[in-house]
Amino acid sequence: MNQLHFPILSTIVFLPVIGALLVSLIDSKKETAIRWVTFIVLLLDFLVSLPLFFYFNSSTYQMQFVEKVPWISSLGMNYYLGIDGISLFLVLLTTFLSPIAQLSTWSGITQKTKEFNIVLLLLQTGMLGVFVSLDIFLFYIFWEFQLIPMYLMIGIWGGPNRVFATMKFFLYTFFGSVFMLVALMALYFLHHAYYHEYTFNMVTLMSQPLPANLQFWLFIAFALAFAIKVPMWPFHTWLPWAHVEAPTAGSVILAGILLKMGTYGFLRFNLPMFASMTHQFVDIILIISLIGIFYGAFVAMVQPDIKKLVAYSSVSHLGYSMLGMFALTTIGIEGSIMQMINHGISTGALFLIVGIVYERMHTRNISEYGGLASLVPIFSVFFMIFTLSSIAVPGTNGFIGEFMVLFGTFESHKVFAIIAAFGGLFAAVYMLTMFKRVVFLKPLNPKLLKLTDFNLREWIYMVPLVVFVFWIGIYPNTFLSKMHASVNHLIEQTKITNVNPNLNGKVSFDNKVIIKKSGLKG
Amino acid sequence: MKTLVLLIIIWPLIGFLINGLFGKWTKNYAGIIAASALGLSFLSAVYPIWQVILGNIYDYVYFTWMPLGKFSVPFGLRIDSLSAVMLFVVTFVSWMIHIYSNGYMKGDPGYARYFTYLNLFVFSMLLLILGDSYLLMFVGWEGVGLCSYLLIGFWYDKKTASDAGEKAFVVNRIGDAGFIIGVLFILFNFHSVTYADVFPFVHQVLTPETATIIGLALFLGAMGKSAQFPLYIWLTDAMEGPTPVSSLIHAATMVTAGVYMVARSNAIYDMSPIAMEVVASVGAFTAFYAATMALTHKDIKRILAYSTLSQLGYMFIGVGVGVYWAGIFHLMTHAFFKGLLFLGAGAVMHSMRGLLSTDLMGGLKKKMPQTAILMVIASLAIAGIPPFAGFFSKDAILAGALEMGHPIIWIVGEVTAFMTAFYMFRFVFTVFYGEEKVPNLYHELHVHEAPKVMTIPMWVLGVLSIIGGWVGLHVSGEIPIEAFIARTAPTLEVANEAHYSEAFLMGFSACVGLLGIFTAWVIYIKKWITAESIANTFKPIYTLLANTYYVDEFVYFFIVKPFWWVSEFFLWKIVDVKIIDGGVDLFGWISKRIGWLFRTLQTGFVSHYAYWISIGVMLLTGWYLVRII
Amino acid sequence: MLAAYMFVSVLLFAIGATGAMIRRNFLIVLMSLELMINGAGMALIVMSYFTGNISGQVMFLFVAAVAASETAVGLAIAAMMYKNKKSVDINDYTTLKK
Amino acid sequence: MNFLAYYSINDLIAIAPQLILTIFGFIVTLVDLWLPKTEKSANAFIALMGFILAGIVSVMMFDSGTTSAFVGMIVTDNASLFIDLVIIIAGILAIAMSVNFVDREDINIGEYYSIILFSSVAMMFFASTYNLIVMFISVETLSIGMYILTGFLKNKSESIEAAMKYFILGSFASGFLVLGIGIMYGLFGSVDLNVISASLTKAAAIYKALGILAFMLIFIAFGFKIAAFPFHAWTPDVYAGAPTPMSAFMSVAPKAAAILALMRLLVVGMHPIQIEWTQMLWIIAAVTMTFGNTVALWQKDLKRLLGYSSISHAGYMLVGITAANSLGYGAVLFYLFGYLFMNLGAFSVAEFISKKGDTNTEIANLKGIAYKYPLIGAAMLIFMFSLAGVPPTVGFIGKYYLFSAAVQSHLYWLAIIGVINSAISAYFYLNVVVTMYMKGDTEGEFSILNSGLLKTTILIGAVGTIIFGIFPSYILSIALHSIAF
Amino acid sequence: MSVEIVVFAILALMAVGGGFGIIVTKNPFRAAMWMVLSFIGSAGLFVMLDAVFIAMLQLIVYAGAITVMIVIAMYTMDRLTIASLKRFNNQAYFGALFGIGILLDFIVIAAKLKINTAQMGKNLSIAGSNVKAIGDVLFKSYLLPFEITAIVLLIALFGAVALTKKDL
Repeated sequence: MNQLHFPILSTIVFLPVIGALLVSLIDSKKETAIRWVTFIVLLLDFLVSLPLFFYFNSSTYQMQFVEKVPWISSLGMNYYLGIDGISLFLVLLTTFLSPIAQLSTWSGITQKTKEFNIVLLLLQTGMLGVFVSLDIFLFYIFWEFQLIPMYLMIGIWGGPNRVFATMKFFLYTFFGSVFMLVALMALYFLHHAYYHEYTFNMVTLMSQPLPANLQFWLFIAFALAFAIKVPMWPFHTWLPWAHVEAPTAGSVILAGILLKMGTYGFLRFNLPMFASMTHQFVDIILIISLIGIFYGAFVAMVQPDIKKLVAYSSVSHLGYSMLGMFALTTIGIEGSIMQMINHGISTGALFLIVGIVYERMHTRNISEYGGLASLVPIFSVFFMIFTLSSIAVPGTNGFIGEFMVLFGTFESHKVFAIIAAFGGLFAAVYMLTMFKRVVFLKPLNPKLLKLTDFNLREWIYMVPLVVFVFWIGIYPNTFLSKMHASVNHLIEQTKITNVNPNLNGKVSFDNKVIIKKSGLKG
Repeated sequence: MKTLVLLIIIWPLIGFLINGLFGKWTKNYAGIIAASALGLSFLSAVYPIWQVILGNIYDYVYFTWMPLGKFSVPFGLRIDSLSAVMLFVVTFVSWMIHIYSNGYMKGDPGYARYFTYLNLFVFSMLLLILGDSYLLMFVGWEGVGLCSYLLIGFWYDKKTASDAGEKAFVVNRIGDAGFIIGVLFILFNFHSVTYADVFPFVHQVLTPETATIIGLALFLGAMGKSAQFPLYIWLTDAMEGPTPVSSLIHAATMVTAGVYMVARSNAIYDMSPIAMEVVASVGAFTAFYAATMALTHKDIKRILAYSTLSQLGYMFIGVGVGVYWAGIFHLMTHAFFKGLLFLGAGAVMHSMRGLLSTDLMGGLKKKMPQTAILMVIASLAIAGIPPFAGFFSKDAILAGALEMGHPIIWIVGEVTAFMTAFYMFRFVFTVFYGEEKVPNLYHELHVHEAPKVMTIPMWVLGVLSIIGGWVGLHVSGEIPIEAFIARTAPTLEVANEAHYSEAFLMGFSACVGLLGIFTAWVIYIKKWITAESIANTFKPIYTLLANTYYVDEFVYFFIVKPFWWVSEFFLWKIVDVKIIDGGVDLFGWISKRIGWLFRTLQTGFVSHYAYWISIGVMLLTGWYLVRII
Repeated sequence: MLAAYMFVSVLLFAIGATGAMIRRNFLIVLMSLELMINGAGMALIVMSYFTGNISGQVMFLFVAAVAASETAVGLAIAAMMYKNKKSVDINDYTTLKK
Repeated sequence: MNFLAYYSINDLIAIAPQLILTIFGFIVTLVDLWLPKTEKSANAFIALMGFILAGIVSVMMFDSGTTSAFVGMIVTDNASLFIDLVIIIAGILAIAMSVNFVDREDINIGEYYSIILFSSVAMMFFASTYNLIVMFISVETLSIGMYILTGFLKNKSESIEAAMKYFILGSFASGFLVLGIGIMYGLFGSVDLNVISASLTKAAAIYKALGILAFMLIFIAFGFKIAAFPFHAWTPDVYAGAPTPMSAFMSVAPKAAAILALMRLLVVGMHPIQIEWTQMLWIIAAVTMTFGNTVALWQKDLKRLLGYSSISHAGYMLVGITAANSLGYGAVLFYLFGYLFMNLGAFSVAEFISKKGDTNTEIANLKGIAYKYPLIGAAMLIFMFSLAGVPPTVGFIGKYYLFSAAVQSHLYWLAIIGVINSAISAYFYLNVVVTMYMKGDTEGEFSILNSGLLKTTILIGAVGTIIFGIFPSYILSIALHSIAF
Repeated sequence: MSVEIVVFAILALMAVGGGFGIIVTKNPFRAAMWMVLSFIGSAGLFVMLDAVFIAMLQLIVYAGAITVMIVIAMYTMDRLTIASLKRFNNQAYFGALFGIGILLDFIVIAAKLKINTAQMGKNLSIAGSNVKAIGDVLFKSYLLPFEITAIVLLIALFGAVALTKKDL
């Protein structure tokens, strides 16, 4: 049901595309005009997305702000948008982070600014599309589409060996999601075999799960695609490359939002649709997430390059999120969503910080820094706040997410929670050693002397992030209250495991049916 | 009343915000703002403490902090007898130290920043004490750890200071992990973390095994925070921070948080004798172990640090054995005299322009008479000489240990008491009495008495370290402090409580203290047996003690170095780059290799293409030829 | 008798095919291709005779016409090759490879 | 015997598009005699008019039910009209591409356009007949047309080499076709696929086995035409050697006609032996895809790369046919429609950067083109992503339907191989994008074939790829409806 | 009966021998001669198969026109160069191997071939004339291929002229 009776989701998703067209008309010489127009469009997008939060009815788990238009009716595809408790905050995170990321590029990106801003706007559309689409085909289209702008962003405005990084990034994710495509098709036909209806509608697919023996390969294919995106432990090697080579705005969005698509995918596909298989895979995924937490922390400790360090830290943070999710408890999943949002804010902010310093110093390895506290005090204070939030010091947003994840996991798997509790320790180790070597100690490197502190623009995009760090830290209820209904419903769905529809399990496809029945139910 | 309780916390927070945000403008008034914030907080604490003494308990909930599915964690403050004592100690001693710091830190470039951190520290410490749930205690717990990290590494351009700060935070984090696990167990079993919902139902909900697990987990947190045996390595390095910080954080308040936590969760500990045993024995061992190291050290602050370690050991013996009130009582008195000792050491350092090693000092009595007298009072208190505060609290603990059936711990306690007395007076004699070791050093440094602003708080603490103990005297049949604290933390009922005469115990520990002073007097004043002769008779032991059992080196080479090496060469270079990344690139390589093989088909010769067509023909027809043969 | 005739036509076809594959001279290849199609055409005629249905011969007509036009184009290509590299050896033309 | 008893006017109407093109072929040849050497491009516009007229007629004839003409030789049903449309659009775009190209290479003679027209006629006949002999003749006609067009750049040795190779291998393969037709005619007494299919269903085992063998021989020529694995070897050399507009035309139009003819042969003719040909096609499709994609990884020249990519796309289409269900056949038709825009667009960009003598089409020359000619760069980006099968493009939608058809008939492994192949293909397609965007700007001036018509083809290609990528439902429903057989 | 077999054997030998001669001789002129011999042989076989008109066509079109066309083309080239070319290309043994492979395949097919020879030899000519039968069928049901063949010849004509025309 669409409370606002106004296609708000479509406007949010396609406003950036209009913006991109607008920007493409501006002459590429007028860079400030381009930057202003893009920023205003993205800001507008954020303002338009605010009513989603206020009009959101947190009592029901039904999809809200729904828009459904038949797209390819002959195969049961509809242009079907909608959000619920789970995807609400991811949409808000996207619309919130993008204007900030754009603002950070005003001095960072100097050549080909017009193309950059167009790519950034298209990326925004791609990401929003993933979070709001409820038709799995539409989901897949947006899922792949957002790869292109990110690919171009890393490839064109990236660091020295950006081509290798961007190719690895694109191919790795594309390879994973291509298996998801086959699984999607199999799901489409298997669902028809059992429920005699050709549909891509996520909600119906969730409510009518398949018999357990069929779910095995589907689960693995979807899990592979999402694990690469999260990135879970063995599939993470593209992340450091992509982060090191991406421009600041690219890293912010990559860490802030793109990684969340993996976890969101698990929440939308693997948990509800393949519930019985989820239960069998819980232990394996928990172990992998644990490895991810500790592995990410250990390898982050020894990184010479700040960006790589923060990249491996996201592997560790998202390990927590996956841990909470596959504990299959309400608090665990809510904690996992909170962890996603917190990781978006704190790691996004850390990348902005690194970006600010990189813009002035053009180097990222830690050994060249030192003693920033005495040179740029305000920068160091902000840097400290975000370090604390990423170490999950209570009072900041990190703690809320981590504690809920730990408790959620504790409820179902005590041993894993206890091991994970020690993860926070290693997070402190790598973040603080890096923080010490960059901010404390004496400023030995002469080049550091010409560092300038925050200018007005940097203030503007840093303050909201700090506000959210403490707002979630101190009063997380505003966010958690919106999630309860949807998360509880998701837990109910993961409980339906023994499904035996009327058919005797023998899968039969009748080939000719698509053509004869022209009016397919969407 | 509700807002008054909240005010206690808000004052330091306001102080923190003013100094933090407007640090540039409140350049030299920062000290005054911070001190006055603390003063106001103490004043607003007096009335509630008085009410609590009169017998009522206050427990207010302000808002729900974190909704956890079915139940939620409220943000609430609670003052009962236990937290009242802590509240008094923390607010009063911090107030004194704030005043003292005004003098000590004058002229330091980070003046405003110092007071911001100090106020934040007090805010988190108050949160820790007044929080009405384990989670809020944990918030304070980590907040305090954070502030100690900031304050230790205050002079951040010194590499040793930043390393020490970081080491402190990391070791605390190990403890915090244990604490979190304890909190998880509590939350899981009791469905809530607030004390009001946990302690009354301990018996119905918990089995002894879970109680032990919770107890041990929480104790791991306590060990991290209060620097007990394995996790004590950060405290000695924490001396890198400014001395008032050491006195406030690493003597009076933060390190005692562990003791308060164990006392607070006495209901749980009562359920598991094993946990109690562990706490007591670790406390005893730390006390003895730290005392041995203090014997040989030269640096004033290091000696005081080791003495703090050993006194903390005592407190854990107290709470571990079951006499919670004794542990808390010793905590209070220790806050007074140890705070004073550190302030004194700070005064000495301040006038000696930062020189710390004892063999440069001698006969300071002449130059700094007031500090000398105060230091003597504090040393007497810590040594456990009757009229002074230390005696009553330490004796209560040792008596408790004996009565509760822990004779070994009692013996270790007594031996440590002897050693404490010895090293304290070794310090006093070498520094203040005797002649000037380095001719006219004092003259060059024109050493002089500490300014007024530093001596007044020292005098106040001096008075308190004398009268502080009297609260432990038998008055009208029962010890006031024991009754007061026992309201929330009743002493453990032990079946065969052995009764020894009060007088015998008191007398014995007093003699031990005097014996210690006498031996110090013999060696350092009379020099009948010089320290050097003892040193080379027990050469191996001396060197072992001198460099603290090589623990730091051990930790560095056997834990830190291999850790870094494994994660750098094995995890990163091999596993990440070679195995996983290699595995991924393998796909690329395979497809290229297949492409290379196929590529050789395209030789450019028409005839070869024709061959391929005929091969295709032969395959297609051959495959189905079988059917017609 | 059918087998005998079919043997001849298949033999002609195979010889033409082998010739096209092994010879270097484009003209000889042309002729062997011609022979191949002729063999296949013969098969058509044989089939039309043994099944007693005239359309096989009509089809041969079309095959012959196509073969002729193919040869014409082949010779045009041969002329071009000769003009370009003064040689009609197909192994001289292998620049397009890999 | 009255001649008219057999034929009437509606036979002619049934082959109206072919007739129009033939007439225009003659017009072009005649007009060319009067045109002075300088205004030879008038031929092009006449040819364009012919194609457009034929296009309009075939669209009008749509949905008028299947009419068989010439005593069952020709069947103009929706499918053949659909493919006629594809051929016509390919023809239009090819001619638009070659107007300036021909001028630059000074091969600007009337025959160029008339041969294109005549071979398009042949392709239309090839695609709309159930009679084997008509298939043979139309295959040979279009092949001869293609040999000539490949060799049109007389003084370029690669073009001659390509023509020579194409000629020898083409006639070699058509030899097998004639033999196959002969045996099939012998076994079942007729060359009409419906009759063959009827007699095959009730034939004895030995006849069936022999029928399979005859079919295999016939398949060789089809395999050669669509560049399936064992018979693909000519494609890269011919596409690299031939003049770019012609390799573009060749990569779409004859392949489309061959695929529809193959579908008619398999679905209608060889229905009784479906199991055998599905097995065979399964293997050929898998190997063709893998071959096309893996070898393309090594290519340096854009035209050769597109040659290998057309092999791999033939593989994808074979997957659709192997699925042997109506969704699969519809998907193949849709894919051909989509492939038309992608491939012609990509070839036109290749022509855009080529120098006189049709050389210099290496991928390296694309370096930094995106910043000098942003629209051309963006168009090439769209083509590359579409060929790789990345969404919002028609390539993705086409591949999606093909593989979902395979999944529908339980060919999971084939779909997985196909999907892995499109992942591998992403590498070399994106390599082109990398050279365009990410290797920095070029210093010197670009040597480009500056022609308005060429730019319009690129634009049409890009717009078509995006539009049919986002709104494929109309074309898809037409494609699905036209699979009546 | 035996006479027929003898004649068949001679003609078959001529056809196959001619074919073999083409692929073996070094000099293309002599190969053209062998081709003529082969075509004459196959024309003879056609006569035996009651396809008189086709035999005539074979003789005129194949033996006459095509061979003459090839020879004329050869004359335009320098006789020595085209004669001196090496005979087989490299790895020719592969070619021979595959040629024999194909031969074996097809011989098996030819041997096992079974067709209903109920109507053998009948209705190949109306009122005694083979041409009339062909003409009747050609213009009754095979009119369309007839037209397309016209287009084939046309394209071949235009193409050959376009490719070899000197001045464009």
